Amino acid sequence: MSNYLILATIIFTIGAAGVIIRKNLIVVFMSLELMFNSANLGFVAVSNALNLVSGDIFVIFVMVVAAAEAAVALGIAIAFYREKGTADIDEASELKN
Amino acid sequence: MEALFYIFSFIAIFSALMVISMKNPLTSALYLILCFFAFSGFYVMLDMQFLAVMQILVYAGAIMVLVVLVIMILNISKIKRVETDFHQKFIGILISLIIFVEIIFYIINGSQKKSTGIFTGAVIKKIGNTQIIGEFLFTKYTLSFEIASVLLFVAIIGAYIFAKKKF
Amino acid sequence: MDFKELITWLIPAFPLAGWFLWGLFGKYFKGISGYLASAFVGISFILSVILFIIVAYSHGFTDTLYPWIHAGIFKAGVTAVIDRLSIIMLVMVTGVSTLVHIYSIGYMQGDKGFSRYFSFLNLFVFSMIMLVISDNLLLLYVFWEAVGFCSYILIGFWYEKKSASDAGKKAFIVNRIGDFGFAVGIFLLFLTTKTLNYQAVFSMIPSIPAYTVTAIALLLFAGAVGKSAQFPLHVWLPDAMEGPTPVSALIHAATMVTAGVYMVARFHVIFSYSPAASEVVLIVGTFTAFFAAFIALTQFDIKRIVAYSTLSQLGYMFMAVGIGSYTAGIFHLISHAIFKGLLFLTAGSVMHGLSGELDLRKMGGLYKKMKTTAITFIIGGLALSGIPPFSGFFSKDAILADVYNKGFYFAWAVGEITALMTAFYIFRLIFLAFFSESKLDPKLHVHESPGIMTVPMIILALVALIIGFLGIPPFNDSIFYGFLHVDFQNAHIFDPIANNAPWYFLSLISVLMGLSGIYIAYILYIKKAVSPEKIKSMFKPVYLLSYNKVYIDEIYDFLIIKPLLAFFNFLWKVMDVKIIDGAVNGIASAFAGFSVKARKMQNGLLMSYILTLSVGVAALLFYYFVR
Amino acid sequence: MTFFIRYLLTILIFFPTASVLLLLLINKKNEGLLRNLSTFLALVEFILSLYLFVYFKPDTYKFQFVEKFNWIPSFGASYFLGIDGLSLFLILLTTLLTFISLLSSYKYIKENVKEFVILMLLLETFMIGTFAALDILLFYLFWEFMLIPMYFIIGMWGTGRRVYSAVKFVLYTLSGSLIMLFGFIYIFMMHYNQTGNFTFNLLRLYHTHIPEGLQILLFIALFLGFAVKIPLFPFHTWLPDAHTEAPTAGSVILAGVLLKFGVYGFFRFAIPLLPRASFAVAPYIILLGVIGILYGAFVSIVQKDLKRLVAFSSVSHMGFIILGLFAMSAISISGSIIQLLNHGITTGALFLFVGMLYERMHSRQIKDFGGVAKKAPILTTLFLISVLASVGLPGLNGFIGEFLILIGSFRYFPVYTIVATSGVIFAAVYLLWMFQRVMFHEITNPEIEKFEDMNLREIFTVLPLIILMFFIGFYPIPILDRIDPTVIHFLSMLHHYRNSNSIIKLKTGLSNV
Repeated sequence: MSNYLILATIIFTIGAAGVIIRKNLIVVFMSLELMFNSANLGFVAVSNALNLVSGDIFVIFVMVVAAAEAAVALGIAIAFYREKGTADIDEASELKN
Repeated sequence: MEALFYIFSFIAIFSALMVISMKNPLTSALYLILCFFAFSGFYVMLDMQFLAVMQILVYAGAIMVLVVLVIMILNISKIKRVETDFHQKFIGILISLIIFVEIIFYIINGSQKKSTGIFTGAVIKKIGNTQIIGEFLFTKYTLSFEIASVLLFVAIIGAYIFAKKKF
Repeated sequence: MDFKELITWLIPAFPLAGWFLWGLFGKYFKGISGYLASAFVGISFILSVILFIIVAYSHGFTDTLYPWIHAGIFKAGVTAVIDRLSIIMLVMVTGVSTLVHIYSIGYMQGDKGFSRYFSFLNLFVFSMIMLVISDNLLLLYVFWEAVGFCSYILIGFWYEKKSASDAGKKAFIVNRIGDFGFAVGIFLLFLTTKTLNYQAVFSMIPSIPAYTVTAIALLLFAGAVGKSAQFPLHVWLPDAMEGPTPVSALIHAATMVTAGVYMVARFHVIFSYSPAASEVVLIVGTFTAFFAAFIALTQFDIKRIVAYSTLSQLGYMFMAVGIGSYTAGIFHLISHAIFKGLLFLTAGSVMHGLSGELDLRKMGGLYKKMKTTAITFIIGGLALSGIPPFSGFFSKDAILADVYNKGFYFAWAVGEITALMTAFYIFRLIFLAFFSESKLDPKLHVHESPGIMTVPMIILALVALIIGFLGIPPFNDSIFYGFLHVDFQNAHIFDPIANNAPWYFLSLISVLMGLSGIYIAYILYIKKAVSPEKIKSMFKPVYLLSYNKVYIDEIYDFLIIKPLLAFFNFLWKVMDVKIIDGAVNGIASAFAGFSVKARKMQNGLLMSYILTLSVGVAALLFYYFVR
Repeated sequence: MTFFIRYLLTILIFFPTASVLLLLLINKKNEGLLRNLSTFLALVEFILSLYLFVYFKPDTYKFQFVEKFNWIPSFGASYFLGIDGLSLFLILLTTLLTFISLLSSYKYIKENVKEFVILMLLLETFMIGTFAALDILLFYLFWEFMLIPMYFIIGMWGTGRRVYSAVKFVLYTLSGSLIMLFGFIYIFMMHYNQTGNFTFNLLRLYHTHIPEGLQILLFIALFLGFAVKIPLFPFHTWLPDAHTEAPTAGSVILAGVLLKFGVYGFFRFAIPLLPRASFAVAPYIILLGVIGILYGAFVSIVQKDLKRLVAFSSVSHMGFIILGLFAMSAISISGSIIQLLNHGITTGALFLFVGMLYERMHSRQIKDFGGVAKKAPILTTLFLISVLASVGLPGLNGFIGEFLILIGSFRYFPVYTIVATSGVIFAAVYLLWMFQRVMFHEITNPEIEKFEDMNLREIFTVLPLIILMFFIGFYPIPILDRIDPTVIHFLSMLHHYRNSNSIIKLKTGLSNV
């Protein structure tokens, strides 16, 4: 099991690094998906080791949320691009004012 | 089995790294799809074929298609490149590494729980993982299931409103 | 409720009803309210006389109307005590009040606050009656303050005049200072005896340590000092002359200011168990007697002269109660109430005749124009000077003789000198106002007062003429003494050390002092053998000191009022606004400043948020790890 | 009828809320109807509250009109109401003052009438709820809710720097009460640790055993919440601002009822929950109270603004109440409770009069007045009565309270009591001086010539208060009788702890924390 967990951690870290260092909205979004997936992997692995299925059920819900999130996030991305003409998330500084 | 795990691991890690390091988002997206395939391989190895299928259908099929579509619509490869300064890259990687080390520490130091469930690999294989998940979803987790569907519905409307030309 | 108790409560009930009626429906009564008010007080007077007869032929009693307060162990009821002391006071108060009420009808004729005036005058009579008959210290304190309030409102009756409303306020506040001591005395008394009822308190006094009794007595005496305008709280009384003259006659001569004396006499048990406190009473009384007479020597305002003489006479009364001659003190209180009331009423009549003129330097020769007033004034003056057979002679002499016989020779000497000064200043007033050549404004139409004013004056003059005979045979064998002494048997100390001088000798000295005072005034102001101006310049500093009332008001203003006001302003402007509120607002603005700094962190860049988020995650994980 | 009596408290609490629902239906433009109806409903509420007085049994210390329902059973919160002698009269005061302040606002409030009357009635619900609640959580809920309508009343209908004042008021009280909430929850948790039951029931929390050092810390926490409300000396600076800027009705409610909650909190919560600490810190709190008495009086003397003067006089009067409460003798506590009512009545009346002067002259500066007595004899007379009640003239209500407080406190704190007594002198100074400058003298300001005397509505506004002043002054027995059992019981809960009253205990207690 710990192999799977270490693998999940690696993927998670890569995803996190991507979220932090990339500025392209789409890539940030994809990095987030990576992190989701690593978490899913962790759930499934633990669930398997403990002979449970609740982890697997949870993964399904995560997928649902991810799908919903994808729909909304990409909608936002389109709107954002239309507004700013770029995908650089540093341009999204409305919160400051 | 072991060998298969390592191969898939390599594919997953490699493609993940490529996702975050490719300049062109389209390339990143393709590598991400590869990564998802590797993940579905893991699910198969963990006796969850249903999840593996779902992984490919939902992630690789639906979400990534959507992403690629958006990239195409926006024609992102042509627009101005956005670069991250070194400063931020350095800090990002450092923090990621710290988090990584910490999580690994937990995994190694954590005591493993005794398995308490009844769904061993043999049981799952006997009943079939799809049936087990289905039974759970429609008995114990019915409410969550319904809420999830509402959430999806809301997300559809939301996406439509966001992507509309004029608010 | 049997007959005498019914009467007891009816006596205050009538003035109280009067207060309500004229106060609320004054404008419907118009001019009648004065007559009705007089009638109400008159009924109280008649009832008092009936009660007096009942008590004189039986014995005193107490009666509770209703329980007033009880909280924990503290209980007080609205209870009256009727004994010989209170019934004498009651007859005096209601009698003088009736006359003053009748007089006021003439004096206040046409004033637009006519009903208001009688309303408050009735309230005063009610309060004073209750003060006299109250049976516990709390009730006494209540009406002690209530008469102070009436005094406040009546002094400031003509409220448009700044000086009048100032004087009213001053009276109230100075009285409050005295009452502060009084209140603390009550607290201390309650702490030691657990009760405020007179009889219960008195029965416990002998078992209380002497220093506690002294402390209680001195604190109670502080109240008396305020109310009876003794030095150093005397400053309000001369100013109180801003009020209508009948008010001065009733409140600031006959009744309210004597409440202090009454109170000391009422608490004779407490005072007689504390020689030290009694001596303080004696010293304050003696000093005030002399001091006030000294100021009165050079004043030109007739009401103020009479006011200072009131202070001086109150000083005599305190001398009496200070040495334990309570009957003599009360006797002088009664006779003083009569002749001083008379003097004020006649002074008011002079004012009335001269359209409000008070300055002696603008009078003279009034005798021919207002004979009744002049004669009654002279009777009052003679009584004040202690010339036999007028009442003042008997009462003042009783005091001075007792002072001498109990061995306080210095106080006696001061008293005799004061008697001389008293005779001088009152006859200076009489001569300047009524006899010397006229300095009146010729345009002024001088007229004698109407009958409704002169009749009370004549009645008072007659009473002043005859009441002194209650004091015969002299001193401790008199009718009055025999009647009242019953109430003072619990008094503890101060037996005469030796009867070392025969009464006729002492009386002779007093009479001589009085006559020589009159004679000096006669030389100076009628014969003009010596010009007053010459004497004035001879004793310039002393004259100025007396003329400026020993600068007491100025000293208080400079030493107390001004620094206090500055201090209060400092408290408000610096302490409150700057320091306390400044601290609060400072904390607020510190937060605001911090927030301005903290806002910089919110640069709106999503990347930096994510970065911060991940730092937080790392830190959190680290914390759990360390734990 | 029995049903009515049984649920009387609930009815009283929610009748104003129901009235609000009714008022919501009325058109905003219809201001006359809104005013009349709301005033009428407040009057009905007052009459309902009189039933409390009628059916209150004066010979028992137990809580009466008790209602108890589960509210959040999982952590022991319940809808638990009940009143004793203290809360009975405070509720009566609340309903009376709400009615009066609504009646007084006919002319003063010109805009947003609907919002105003609704907020006032909501405020009434919360105030009565706070007085009736015996469940700490319920109490806290009502306590905080009170701030909301008050904030809007000051902020929307105030004058001058009204928003500043409103925000200051809310922040001040809120920061105090958050610390207080912490204290409550700590006690709640201690009780849980000792008994294993979650309960917010006050009567059961009384039995929580808390070590002395901790008691002192918790007492400080509760103290901050209550002291700000009272307000005790260094925490008072919100009061002059809030009072000065609030509309008349706001000032009346603020002075008449809201300030009472601090004292009520001490009486109901802080002292019985933490008796040892109360005795240990009582001298210090009394010191603050006595400073407040003199300080309030001193600062009042030099005020130039009428309302600010009355506000500072509140600080002075509340000092007396604190002195009486913490002296912990039966007499002084009875006096404090009487004085609580008196302060509501008297200061309420004073604010009403200042409001009337302001309505006529549009100024609160003392120097703008002078000679009003000539033009408005009725106003002068009634104002004088209120001023004298505030001065503590015997025969009026203020005297009874002050005298009982002082004579009761003298036994335990003689020096403080003497100092406090001198405050009575200064009360006379500032109030009479103010009265003289406003009412007497010649008329100098030509605007005074147009001054109108009180109309019938205004007379009816203040008349109940004036009558109460005389009534309490001459015949306080009906009130004292009902307070007495409560006070005796209160002291009997505490009397074991009286001997632990010393400074040394405080020091050792703190070092043991």
